[in-house]
Amino acid sequence: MSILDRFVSGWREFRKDGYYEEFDYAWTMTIDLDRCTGCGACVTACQAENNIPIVGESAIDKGREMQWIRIERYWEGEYPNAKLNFIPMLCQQCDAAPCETVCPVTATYHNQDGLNAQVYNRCIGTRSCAVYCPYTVRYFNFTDHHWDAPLEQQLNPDVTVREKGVMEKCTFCVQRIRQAKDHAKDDGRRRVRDGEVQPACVQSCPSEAMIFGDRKDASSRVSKSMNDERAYRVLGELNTRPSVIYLKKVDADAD
Amino acid sequence: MANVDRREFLRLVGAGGVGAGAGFMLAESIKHPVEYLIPYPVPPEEFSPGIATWYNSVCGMCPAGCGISVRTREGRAKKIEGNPLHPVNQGRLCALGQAGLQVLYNPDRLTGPMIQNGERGDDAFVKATWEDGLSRTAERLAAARRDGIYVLSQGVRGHLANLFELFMGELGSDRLLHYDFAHPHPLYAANKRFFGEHQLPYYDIRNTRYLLSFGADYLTNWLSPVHHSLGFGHSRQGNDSSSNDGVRGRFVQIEPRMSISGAAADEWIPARPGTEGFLALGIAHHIVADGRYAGDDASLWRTALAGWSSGRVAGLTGVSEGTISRLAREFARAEPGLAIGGGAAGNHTNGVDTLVAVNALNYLVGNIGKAGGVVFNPDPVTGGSAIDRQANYRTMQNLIENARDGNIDVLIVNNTNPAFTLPRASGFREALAAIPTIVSLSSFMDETTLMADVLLPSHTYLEAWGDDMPQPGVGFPVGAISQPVVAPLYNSRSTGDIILGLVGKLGFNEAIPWTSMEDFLKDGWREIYERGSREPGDFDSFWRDVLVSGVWGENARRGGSVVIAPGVIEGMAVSAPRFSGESGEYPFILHAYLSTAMYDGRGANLPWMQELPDPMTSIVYGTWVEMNPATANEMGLADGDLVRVTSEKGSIEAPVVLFPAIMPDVVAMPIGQGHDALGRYARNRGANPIEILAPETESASGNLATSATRVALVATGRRAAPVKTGGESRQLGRGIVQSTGSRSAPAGHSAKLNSIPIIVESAVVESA
Amino acid sequence: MGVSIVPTLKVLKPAARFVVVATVGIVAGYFANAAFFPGTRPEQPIAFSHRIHAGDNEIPCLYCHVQARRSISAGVPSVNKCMGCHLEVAANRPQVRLLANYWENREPISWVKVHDLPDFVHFTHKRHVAAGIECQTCHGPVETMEVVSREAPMKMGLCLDCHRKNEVQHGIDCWTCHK
Amino acid sequence: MASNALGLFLDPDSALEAARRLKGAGFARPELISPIPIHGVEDVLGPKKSVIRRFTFFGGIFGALSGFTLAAGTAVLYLHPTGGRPIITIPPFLIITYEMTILFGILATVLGFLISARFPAIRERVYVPEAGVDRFAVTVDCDGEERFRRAEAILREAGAETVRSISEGES
Amino acid sequence: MQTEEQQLQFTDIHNDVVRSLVVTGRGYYITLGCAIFVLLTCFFFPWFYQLYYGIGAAGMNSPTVWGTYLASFIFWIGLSHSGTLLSCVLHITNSQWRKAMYRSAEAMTLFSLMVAAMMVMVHLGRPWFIHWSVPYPNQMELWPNFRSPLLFDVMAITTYLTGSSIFIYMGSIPDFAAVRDRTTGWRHHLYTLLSLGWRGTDTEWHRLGWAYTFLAVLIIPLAVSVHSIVSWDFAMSIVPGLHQTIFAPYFVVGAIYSGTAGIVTVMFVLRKYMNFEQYITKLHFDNLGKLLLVLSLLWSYINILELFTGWYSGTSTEYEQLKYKLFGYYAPLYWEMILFCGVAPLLLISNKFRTSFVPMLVLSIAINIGMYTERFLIIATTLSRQYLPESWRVYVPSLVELSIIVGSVAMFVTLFLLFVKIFPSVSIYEVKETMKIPKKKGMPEWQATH
Repeated sequence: MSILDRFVSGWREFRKDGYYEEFDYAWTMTIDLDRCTGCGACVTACQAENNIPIVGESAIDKGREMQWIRIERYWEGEYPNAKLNFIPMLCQQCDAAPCETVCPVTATYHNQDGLNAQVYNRCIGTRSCAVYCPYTVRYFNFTDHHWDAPLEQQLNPDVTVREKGVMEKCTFCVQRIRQAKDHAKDDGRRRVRDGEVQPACVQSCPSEAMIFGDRKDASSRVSKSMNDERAYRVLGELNTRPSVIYLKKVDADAD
Repeated sequence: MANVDRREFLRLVGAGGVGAGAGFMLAESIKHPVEYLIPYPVPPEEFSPGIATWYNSVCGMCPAGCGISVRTREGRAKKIEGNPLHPVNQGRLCALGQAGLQVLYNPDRLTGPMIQNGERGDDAFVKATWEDGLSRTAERLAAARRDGIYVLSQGVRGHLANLFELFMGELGSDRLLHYDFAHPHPLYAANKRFFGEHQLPYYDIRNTRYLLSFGADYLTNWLSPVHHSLGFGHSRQGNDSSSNDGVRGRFVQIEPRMSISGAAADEWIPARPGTEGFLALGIAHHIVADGRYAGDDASLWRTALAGWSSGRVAGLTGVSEGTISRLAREFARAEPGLAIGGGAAGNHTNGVDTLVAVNALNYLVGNIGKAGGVVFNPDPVTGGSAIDRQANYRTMQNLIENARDGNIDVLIVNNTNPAFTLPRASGFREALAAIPTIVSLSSFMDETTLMADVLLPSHTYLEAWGDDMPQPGVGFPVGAISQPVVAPLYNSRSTGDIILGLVGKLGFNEAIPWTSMEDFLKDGWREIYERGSREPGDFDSFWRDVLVSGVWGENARRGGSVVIAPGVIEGMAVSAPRFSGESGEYPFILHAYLSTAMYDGRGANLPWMQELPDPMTSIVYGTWVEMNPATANEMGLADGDLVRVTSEKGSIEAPVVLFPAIMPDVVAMPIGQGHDALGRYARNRGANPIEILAPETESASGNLATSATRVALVATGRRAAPVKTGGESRQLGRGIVQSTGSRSAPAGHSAKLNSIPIIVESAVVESA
Repeated sequence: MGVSIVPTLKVLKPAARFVVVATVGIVAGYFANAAFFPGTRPEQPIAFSHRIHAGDNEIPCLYCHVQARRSISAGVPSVNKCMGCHLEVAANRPQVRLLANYWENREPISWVKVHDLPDFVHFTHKRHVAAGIECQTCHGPVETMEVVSREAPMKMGLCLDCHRKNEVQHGIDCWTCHK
Repeated sequence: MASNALGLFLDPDSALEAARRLKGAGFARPELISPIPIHGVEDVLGPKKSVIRRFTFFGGIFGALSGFTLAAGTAVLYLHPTGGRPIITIPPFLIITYEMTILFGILATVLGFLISARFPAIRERVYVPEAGVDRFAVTVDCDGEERFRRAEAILREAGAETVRSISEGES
Repeated sequence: MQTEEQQLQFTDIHNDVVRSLVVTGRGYYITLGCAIFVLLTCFFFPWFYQLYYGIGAAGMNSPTVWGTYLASFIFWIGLSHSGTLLSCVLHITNSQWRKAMYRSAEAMTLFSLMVAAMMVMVHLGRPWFIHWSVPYPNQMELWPNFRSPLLFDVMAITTYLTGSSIFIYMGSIPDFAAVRDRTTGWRHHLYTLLSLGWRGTDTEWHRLGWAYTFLAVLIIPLAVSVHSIVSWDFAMSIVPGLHQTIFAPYFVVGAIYSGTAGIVTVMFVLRKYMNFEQYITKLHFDNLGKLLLVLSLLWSYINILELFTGWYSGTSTEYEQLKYKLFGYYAPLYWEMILFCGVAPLLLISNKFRTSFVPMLVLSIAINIGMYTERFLIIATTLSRQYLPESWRVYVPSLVELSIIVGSVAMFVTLFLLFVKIFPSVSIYEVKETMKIPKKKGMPEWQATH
């Protein structure tokens, strides 16, 4: 493909909006807040799958925890009518991601599956993406991390270990998506089947609050669940068009 | 370049030389470090580099007995996930279960047999061989008095339990104790009293429409949390028209301090600690009084419950009459409704009474044996005897007394840690000092193992053969195989093999002919197979299938109606709870609860668990005291103030955390931290509330009444704000967590007001 | 006294000359190192000759590197695989004796990696073999090599050129190769 | 050998006056050398045109073009969709264009200056150190005794402090 | 002022400047030594430690991933904004009082820009890969992301650095020539090269005049754009408190403000220690004072506006932001800033204050401290109050950061000290222009008047 061709094909994208409609996948996650119990299984699952370092007490005290998915808790009311709401917060994989445009070296961009990709080895650590992210779900490697031997034997070989000075975040377990596509290719399928790939958090969730899939496939579970009338997007008014969609908590005693 | 005199020429040569050297070093410095490719001399079968292998096994982190499947690459375990075939957790797994990898790869594991040389407790061990360790143990055992031999094990089930039985039989001692801090003794006792039942029933949360939970934190650590969570999720949103006509289950949690289950519930009702039973009876009274119960023994019930008018109960519990009657109405109406009890409610001095009253509720709404109700389990496939071996506090006490009186010669401890999970007041540590020989099979240097003379470290559950029959079952017998997923890391052996080793040394071979746990297990399962499983094919294929799927179930449900034990209705009453300490001197009731991450303290040495933020407070790495903000305000205590928590039996220090959902006269502390052993991650971190518990026992079951201790808080004047990951825990009207009316709200009801309407991009999807 | 800068330049000439020579020296040294001590041709514990095996005897690559067909890593044959042939074949050659020693002590051979990618690169042999890419495309004419050496620089540009040329689907998407 | 007549003055005005008279007397381009810019030179010696403005202008144009090409061209060279924005994103690319315009404008101006003022000086030129401090010099090239004498006369008459003959480089 | 300069002759300024270059007292060397020492110990040592340990050496945390490094960056960029910009404006408006001070003002621009660039290096997580943010052809055809505000920065600052260094050089060519003839040895050679063979012919003056004016015209919009772009690093985000249209003018005003204050400081030092009393006079301080007054009023106006819009929007995010700024953890700093940059400058209303040197020095330093605080607060207060309350964290700078701030000042001082020994720090020919032109005695009057 000559440079000229690439110029031409590039120019065709000139001023086109809704760029992602041509992508073959649009990975999406729905989180049912009415099911979520806040147990934290997803947090550990993610930490185990993605080689997330153990930063230690002092680092967390400084505010440098690295867990890609966190459980946020919001209290309502006071005793005896206090209520506690949990909401798992992870990278929202926005279609209109503020973090992508700001990176000077394109270390974060929108990949062909509609994922908000973070390329660790390209990152130079300006940390502007973390500033631009309204969900504050990007985590920076303030130092090099190490695992007390033999804990490092657990590290997942499909995920690299990030070095100091690099920004990192939830990838929707892209290594699993890659694997699934690989299998699909082996079976001569063009697409990954619905439910064939699940991120670690979704897979572990004990109350099955999370659903993951491709929203371009109108028949997929996730498409159905994201069209539930309870569906909403956190900070949707910012129009970052997240790919993580929450289903409202049901308050039986409301209205 | 014409006029270059000699000196300059030399200078130039020098420059060139130095430059060349520098360039050379530069090139050298940026060279790629050498790496090696080291293939197996003889690769194991089904091994291929770069391709993951999955092994199904059983989780050993808590007694729930979930099935796990472990992903391994290049012979190393990489990830633990739920086994989708296992009926208990159906492919799901809790945080603690996933952290099992860090038990396997824990840096502080015992790497081989060791022998105490020096004072007990000062960690002076020298390496030894298995030969040495085993024979030493064997000769002590041989020399010991028959009834002077105690084996104190964690709760084990299945064939390992059988093996212990056989071993003890040969030794001629019946002093075999299974000790788990969190074992629900009162629940067993209550079911025995009410139903005359030996087994725990299966509580069908999945299909219930109305769950009335008396203090049972069923989503975190009560019985089988993962299974309950599955049920919870389904009952909440999973119900489609086919099952349960799409009604969203309603959950009511009755407890003094909001637990995760309380947060998940639709309604959280604080009742005075220890009065949950009264509340249950009050509700029962309502149900009967309103004539919602039409059994032929209705008159009996009416008389039995006569005294428990909601007025009186309201006075006792602090729950308003209106609420009580409403609960009764809703509970009776919702068919099926389910009442469960346990946790703190069961750990008062009147725990069994309370749980019996809870059972009465189930009986009165007639959900016994029905979907969405209480379903009774058949006996486990094997190893059922273990249930009776469970040691409660009373048993432990007389072990302690025996030790004091010098009646114990040898104590074998298997992966249980009473030195941590028994109150200081019990005097267990002192008792250990009085035992001449202590052998520990623990994989870690925990508080109890520190006192041992001989260390025979056992495999972690990911390296060992074994099997498990989950308790409580799921309504039908389930057996699961746990198989080694990685080659043993260290010079340790599986518990079974250690016992068999001792068997060999003691010459019990004719009675116990097996030489390895694997053989023992396999023969055991051959029995199961022959005892009329309807599996096709011969045993070997059966065995292979079981190993592959990791679990096997028998389609044998309990039939027939359940009758309640005679005289239980007449005797229906709940005694008033006792508390140690004067309410004047000790104004607060201490509510010590099992922490999500650490369970009973076994998770404290796992860095992932230390870093897992506590769901309710987002605190990591530490212990804290939860207080009602109003109370704290009165006492002039602020978030992060370090206070001394004092009971009659001792005192510990921890920072205050203002907790909006806890009763004013209750303070809550998580169990699990405060180790003085168990490795680098656990040692000297936080405080252990069990230490200061008073040795009050639950009168009927003899269990330790962990909720029966009163404490006083004294400000130390120091501050030690707990390390937490969360910031401000209020929404400030930002609509982050949004909620809507009940599920059957009109479409679009307030759903998309402040969120961008979601458009599904249409795409051609080839039919795969 | 004049305004021209030429005299000054004359004065500066030796200094300039000095700088130029030094620079030339640095460059020369750098490339000398690269030329004479390439890290791309390491010494192996056993002087295994691909020329004899793959070249003269025309053993297909995938016969020994069998993993390449189904795994991300091509893998090196285990000692017992080598012995499979060498129990008879050329059993008395010195290098084969070396191999035999390893075999008798059931001792793994630690080969030195010639082609090594950074940790953050996800390269799967499987897909490339399936796509019918010749091993030689990246590894060079190994069947002619007495001692294997890294012919192609295993750099990102190499991958991209090929992916662009063959118009691989999502071939230049970062996350296709970076993990 | 081209020799010049040089007159040193104490003040710019008399220097200007001298230059005007020299010009009037038919001498080819008398040159003023001064420590500060003298105003009104153009009225005397006729207007000067400079090419610098053209340099600046075309430099700017070139900068603008190259700026946009750089941004847009590289964007389509390796497609990196970011933030749902089109590949050729006009507003930010205009900023790049703007900066590049100015950058090249500046560079071109400098280039224009060097060329039009014939810098840097390679060969020696007529030069008067005093004129770098506080004297105002008028030089006019005149070969031949008698032309020099005429120039000298004019310079002296205009109030030159000193008059001498110099040739390139010497001073 | 006239009284002072009447007896001044061309030769005086000439001699004074040349002396300032060639005659060097011990005091100078001591100061330079100290500056370099501080630079090494307080800047490079901590920085190298940070390179080894990671950005964790600083106090930043997860929501507040930007800190004092970026604040310093903005501060230095801001400081750079008066020199060249002011000089250009004054050159075009052809004002006389510019001439004595503009050279050093421009030098200030140059060096603060260099320090700013250095702060970027310190700020980055992996500075050894900074070349990736520069467009250069490569085999992967992988280029920087021109949609990124940070890349606007790269382009703008490069341009600005080039522009202002060229501008200051062009302006001093005649002076190099003047110095050339008065120096010997390496200095002579140096100035011969730098002056490019300047003679001072009418043609050369004419060309220089044109080129210089064009540069000035080009640089004014450039300077404005540079700080607007720096402000867009923040304003282009959707973070409450940063996402504001006012930011560009706000930053530009702030920049010129702090820059002018910086000039006052530098002028004072030059005047006092380089003995330029006769050239840098009350007049300059008076004018700069007026300028400062105007700028401070502008600055206060924008600040009030910011609070007002925040309050008026009434959204939870903006409102919390506002509350936090005024009464939150960083409130003391905020009020300090208001005092130094909003209230104190009102003193400038009095003529007496403006024309007295030491008070002006104190004030100018105070203003710059205040402005640094402002830059710090812009980052700290907003990032620690992001959208999701659960992610709120407070950020406290670490020792490393503080010492690097000190070190960056030392870097500036070092550069400036070296400058005054190489560049004529007062423009010789332009000062000459302001002087009375000597008269030949006995010359008819009409010749003198023109």
